[in-house]
Amino acid sequence: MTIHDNTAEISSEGGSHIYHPGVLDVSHGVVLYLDDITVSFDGFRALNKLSFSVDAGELRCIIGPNGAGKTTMMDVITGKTRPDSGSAFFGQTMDLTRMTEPQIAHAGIGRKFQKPTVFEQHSVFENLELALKTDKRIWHSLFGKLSGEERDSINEILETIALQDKAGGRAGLLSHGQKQWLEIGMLLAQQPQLLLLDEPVAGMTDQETERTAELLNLLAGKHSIVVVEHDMDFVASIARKVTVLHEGSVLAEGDMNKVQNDEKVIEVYLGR
Amino acid sequence: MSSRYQPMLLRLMGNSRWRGYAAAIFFLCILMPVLNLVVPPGNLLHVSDFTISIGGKMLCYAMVALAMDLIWGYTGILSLGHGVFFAMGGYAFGMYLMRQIGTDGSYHSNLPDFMVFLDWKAYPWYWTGTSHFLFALLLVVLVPGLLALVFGWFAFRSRIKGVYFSIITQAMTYAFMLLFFRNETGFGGNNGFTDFRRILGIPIATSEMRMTLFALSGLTLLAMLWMSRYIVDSKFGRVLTAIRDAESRVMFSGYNPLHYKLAIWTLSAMMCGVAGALYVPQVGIINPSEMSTSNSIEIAIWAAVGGRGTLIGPLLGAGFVTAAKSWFTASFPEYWLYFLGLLFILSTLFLPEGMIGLFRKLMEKRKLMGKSR
Amino acid sequence: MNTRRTFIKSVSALAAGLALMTGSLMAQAAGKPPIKVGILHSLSGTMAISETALKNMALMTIDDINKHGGVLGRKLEPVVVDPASNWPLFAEKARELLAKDKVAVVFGCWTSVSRKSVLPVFRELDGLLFYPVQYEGEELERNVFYTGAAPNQQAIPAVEYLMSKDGGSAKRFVLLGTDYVYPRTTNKILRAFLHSKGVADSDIMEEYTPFGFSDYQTIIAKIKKFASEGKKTAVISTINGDSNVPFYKELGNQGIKAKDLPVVAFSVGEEELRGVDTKPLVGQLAAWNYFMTLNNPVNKAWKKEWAAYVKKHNLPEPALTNDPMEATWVGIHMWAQAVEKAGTTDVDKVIPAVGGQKFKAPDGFTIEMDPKNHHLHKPVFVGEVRADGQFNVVWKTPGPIKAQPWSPYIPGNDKKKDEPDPK
Amino acid sequence: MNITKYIAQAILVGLMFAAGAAHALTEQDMMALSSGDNDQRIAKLATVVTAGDASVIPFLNSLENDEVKYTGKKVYIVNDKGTVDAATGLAVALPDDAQDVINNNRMRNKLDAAIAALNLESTDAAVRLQAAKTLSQSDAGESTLALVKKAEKIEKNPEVHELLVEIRASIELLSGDPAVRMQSARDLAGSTSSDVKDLLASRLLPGGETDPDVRKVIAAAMHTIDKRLSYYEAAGTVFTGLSLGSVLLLAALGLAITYGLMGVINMAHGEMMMLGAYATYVVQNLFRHYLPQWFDAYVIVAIPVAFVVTGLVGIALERTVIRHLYGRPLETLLATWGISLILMQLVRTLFGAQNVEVENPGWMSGGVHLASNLVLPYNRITIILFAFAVLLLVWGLLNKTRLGLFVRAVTQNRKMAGCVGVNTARIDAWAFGLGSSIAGLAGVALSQIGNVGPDLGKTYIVDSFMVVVVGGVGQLAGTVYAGLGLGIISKYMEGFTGPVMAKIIVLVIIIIFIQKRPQGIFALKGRSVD
Repeated sequence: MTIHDNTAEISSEGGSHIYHPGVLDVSHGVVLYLDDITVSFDGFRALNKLSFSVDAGELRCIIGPNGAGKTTMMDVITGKTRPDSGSAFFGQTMDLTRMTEPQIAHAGIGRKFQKPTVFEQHSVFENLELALKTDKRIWHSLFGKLSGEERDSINEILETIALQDKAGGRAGLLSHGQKQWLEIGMLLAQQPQLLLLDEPVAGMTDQETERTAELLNLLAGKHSIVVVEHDMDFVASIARKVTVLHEGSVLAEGDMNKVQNDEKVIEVYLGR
Repeated sequence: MSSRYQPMLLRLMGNSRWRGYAAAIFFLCILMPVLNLVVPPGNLLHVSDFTISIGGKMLCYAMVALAMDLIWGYTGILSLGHGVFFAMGGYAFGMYLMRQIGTDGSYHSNLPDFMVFLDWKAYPWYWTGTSHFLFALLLVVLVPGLLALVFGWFAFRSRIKGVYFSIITQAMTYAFMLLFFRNETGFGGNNGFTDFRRILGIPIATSEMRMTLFALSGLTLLAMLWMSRYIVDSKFGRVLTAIRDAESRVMFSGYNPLHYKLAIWTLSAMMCGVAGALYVPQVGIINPSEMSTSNSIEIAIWAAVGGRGTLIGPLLGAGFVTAAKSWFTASFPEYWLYFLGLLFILSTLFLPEGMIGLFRKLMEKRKLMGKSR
Repeated sequence: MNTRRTFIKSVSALAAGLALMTGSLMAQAAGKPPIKVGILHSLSGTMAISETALKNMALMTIDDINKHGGVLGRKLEPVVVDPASNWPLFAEKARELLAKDKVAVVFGCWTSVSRKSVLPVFRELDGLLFYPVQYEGEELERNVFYTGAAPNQQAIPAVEYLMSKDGGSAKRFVLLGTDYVYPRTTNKILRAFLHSKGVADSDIMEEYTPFGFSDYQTIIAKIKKFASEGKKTAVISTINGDSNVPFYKELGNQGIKAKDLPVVAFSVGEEELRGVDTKPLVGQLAAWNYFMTLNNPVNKAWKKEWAAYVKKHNLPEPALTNDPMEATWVGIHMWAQAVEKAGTTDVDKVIPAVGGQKFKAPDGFTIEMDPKNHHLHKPVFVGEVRADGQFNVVWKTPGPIKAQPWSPYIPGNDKKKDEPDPK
Repeated sequence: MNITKYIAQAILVGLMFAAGAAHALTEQDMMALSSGDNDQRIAKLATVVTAGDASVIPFLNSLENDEVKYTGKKVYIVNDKGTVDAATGLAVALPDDAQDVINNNRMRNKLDAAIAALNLESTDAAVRLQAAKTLSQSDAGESTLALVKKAEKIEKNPEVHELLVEIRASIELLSGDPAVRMQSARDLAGSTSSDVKDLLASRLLPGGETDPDVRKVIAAAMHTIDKRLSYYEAAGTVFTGLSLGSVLLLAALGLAITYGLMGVINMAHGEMMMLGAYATYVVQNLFRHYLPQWFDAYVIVAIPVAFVVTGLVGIALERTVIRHLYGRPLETLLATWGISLILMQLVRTLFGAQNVEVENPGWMSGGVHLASNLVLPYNRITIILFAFAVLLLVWGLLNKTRLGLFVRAVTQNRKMAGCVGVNTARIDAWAFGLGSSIAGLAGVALSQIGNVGPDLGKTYIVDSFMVVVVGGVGQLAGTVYAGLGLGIISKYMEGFTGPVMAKIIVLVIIIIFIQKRPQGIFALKGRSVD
């Protein structure tokens, strides 16, 4: 009951001491914990008692046929969709089902959309600046100045995503792959504990895909990463552990080999 | 006129545009009064009272256009309720002006005439304190600001955006118009407020007062412009544009769009309030037709015609449309609505970036031509 | 400084000289320069419905005066502007007429709010306005002449008629109006008047509807209920323009006839009934200072002139005349007479000359501008609507009556002077 | 053929009466009825009625119809058939100095009552019924009592008889005999007429009934009637709500297609209705000029005309302007606003700024008389039915035709629809045209209850958007519930708060409702695509 009251407070203004944004308790080694989540739309169950967890520092791939509930799961984690039942915890303490999107983002979950969404009218640098982990309240935005440190970390990210040359150019003019990287860069700038990537290589050239795989491998370990992807080669090239979703719940889980040889998985997904 | 301003306009596109812009308004505020008050009528350079009063009106419209641009051009929220905020500011200051009439009204009562004919014996509670100039000024920003804050909080919290938002702001506008048309509401019903006599005890119907108000409007516009420029150039402004272009990304970046939208929405409403307050003493009347839905839509077209997402564009748009209206209603009254209608259609179809965009394109063309030569 | 001033002076002198020269040249070419006259009526927007006709009538009157030699040997030149039913624009256009076009007089405005919004401009620039529409009174401005009726020249006689035996001996009244200043003030005056006749507040129902209101079902049900309390009931309607049609249509469809529940209207005239299916209205009443059906030679001649004008200028037919048009016609003529009398168009000299002017009006009387209170003495007629949209006059005052802009039925007005405050 | 027969009969009867008139009324009588002081005319009329001679009816009818003129000595009847001398029935020329007889409402009331009383003896039951109705609604007066009593005794038709009892009792309520008054009050308790209630109430006022026992009975009778009337009143509120609701529904149905399905923010929707109303006007005028005998049918013809005209305008607009703006809703809003301004001005140019006259056809004037305080006007009933017919049409078009299938396909997934061979551009045009056509139909309906003028559309645009939004965008059923619901709520509120506050309150309720349920009554829950 007390928890309830506190969470109510947090949703009105992100300032409770227990759930202070950014203070992530991963003492049990689990960064994301979904339990018994159900979401239905007009009778259709998009998620059906879904339970699974991600460990700190893990790179997890999620696969599944269309309509398996991948995007809905992402929506639940980022607070865009509220589950009908079940719980979702970020670390030990943060109840995602009771937080707003900005609070969740602030707490350290970054999300990349299926379609690359960057701020097209802004420069690449500004995109990263906007994403940078800092005080994101109005007052600071109005009167705050970019510190040297922050500038350095932006430049660092620019290097990581290989867009140093484009820093001053409008993001809208980037190629599709570059936009995807910029978006990943923006996630990095948020310094998230957990990165959610929705089809990061969709529409990329082979070369770009390769480069993205490299990038993710580089990031794994520093961050916990969840990747939703269709491209099996890509998944194979990065995945340590794969979760297969089907009809809103987990069908199988394990390393790539195990999953690929799973009878059920072959039947519903790979077998087709 | 236009030929004289053409080079300046072009210059405004360049780096020094801000200084040039500020200078132009400042110049206008000083020069016009001088030309009006010092130069005798009949002289070629004399600026007539009539021109001044139209000019003052345009300056107020320009403020509204600027406010609309902040919320629509930069944040992507099309409000069809800015007419209400404008009128609210006007009414707030109008209450003070009504109080200043004192006992000079038709009934020589210290109540406004419309309250006398409603048989009211005293001012209703919401008129409390309106006889104080400073309090009235406070109301001018607070009333529209508060209305915007409450309305915006509910709307933005429920994630109402895009066209939905526009439509419910229109519903709000309509409701307020009906409310203010009612005589029992206590704001003079259809007639609204008029027949003002004084501000701060000084008679209002004099050239000097008109000039003062004109200059004040110019300076206020300048201040608003400066403020808007600061906002737009700050990170706050970049967040606004980001909200316009990809709101969910902004959210997932850890910003709370609700707060940002609410802030700019409220500020925009307050700017309208100030514009309304300056407008009322200059035109001499405020009544509920200022709240009609078509007025609010016309405000949007000022911004669209001038160029959304630029600061100078809306000012040009407001000036252009108002001037065109003045000219048409005098020369070809039947064709005004055709013109306005076409303006709506053509500017949305062919001028997505408005007049400013057109100027830019012309400039680029000229540059290219220059290079090729 | 000095040199500059002299420079400006000499420049302006030169300019003035030039202007004089060109002016005199023109005068030689076309007689004396014309006198500019402003016409300030909405030609677009909601009020265009009523005001366009007044603009046309003003133009015809000016034509008429010019045909008879103009004023002071000069022609009148109309300057028509369109304030587009927009009240702030009325003030702006009034300023334009007075300051820019320098007109000698303005004929215009319809709604009270438009008049109120131009008042400060006329006061400031010392202009002259002739206002041709019946209105709520409670106003007396040095710069305005009111050629329409004050409440005692329209509303009160009409109610007296309703209370008479022929009018149906009404004992209970519904005051129904559009929510703006004219109905509000008129009803306030009527309520006080009814009190003075011993009608209690419980026998008066007051209702207002917004502009353009069109769904009268509920209100008529309410009126019906109010009317079934044992006393003969009448409706006094100050419903404005547009809303009248749905109101009367609903009355008709509900089976309410004029003889059961008479409605007397102050804003329904010939022009308003154009475009109306008049069948459901037959027998309903209106009170005016002029009806087109008035049978007298002046009216006949005037109607003929208007019909010819309508034909010539291709205006909507049939050519109808109504009360405000008559007031416009009378007003412009009276101004012209006053200018002749004063020998100048100078406002300060014309104002005293207007008072006491007499004119043979189409209402069948030689009516007079009150020497003091800027209002016309007018006869009052009550008419019943006929199936053809015209009115049968069923009652009239013996002669013109003097206007009481400050209604004696409003407390405090007894102390008011019956003339405007001097400048 | 029947009509000509009737006319012939009428003329024949008219002639007979005209001949008889000379015997029933002397020239002096006619003069006394036509000219002079109204009090004297009414007194004369009373004596004529008391005499009870039905042969005076034609002359009274002529008086009532303003056909009578008089000079110093003679009385004339002037109508389409020419001028006759009223006393002799012979055709004569009308002298120049002939004056109109002017009947005011009081006089007309008495004339109606007199004619009705005399008609009670008619052999035609329909005439007697009409007469009884008229008499019950007018101020019958002592002079008719004898006729009424006589008729009451011999009347067999129960409906007429009931009315006659009421009329007789109404007159006798003023009788000198308390017992008679008591009996009439009892007789009147069965009435459902507010006129009777009015009469009873008047007897309870000071100067009315003095006998305490009779007062008691009158009060009880009044109470009974009042109670009965209050039920009808409640029914009336529901009906007016339904009527407003059906208007809102009609106004919103077209928008449910253009906005709800296609996502076009059509601010010119109101102007489409306006065009529909003007189309009705034009059709009406054509009928008046060319087919006056079929005038009553003009509305029926106006329906397809308006449908086609507005549909074509809609298609033209879609092709020229709107198709460039798909996916840019805010721009669409502005552009269509521009269109609306142009259409309004265009109508002003073509038809003038004034409102135009649209007359209800005969069958839409008047109403069903359920009780004296519950009359359901035919035009409102027709519009309620029409609204549901249009609803059925839209539903059918969308769900039962290929066009509907395509429209739904295109609006749900434009690309996919294009891929499977649907000509999306054409479907867009058709769909927009259909939405406009429906608006045009709404215009036909609106022309029958309100003003037809260039501003007609502007009064409905906010309302129609509210209905669609509250109902849930893309939800036909939602639109129906929202339209009818808002109508009934508005009318219910109006009873307490007056029309303006009712409207404001409804708008505020809507705004709050949208905050709570941004997707409307019938929210389509689903994975929203950002």
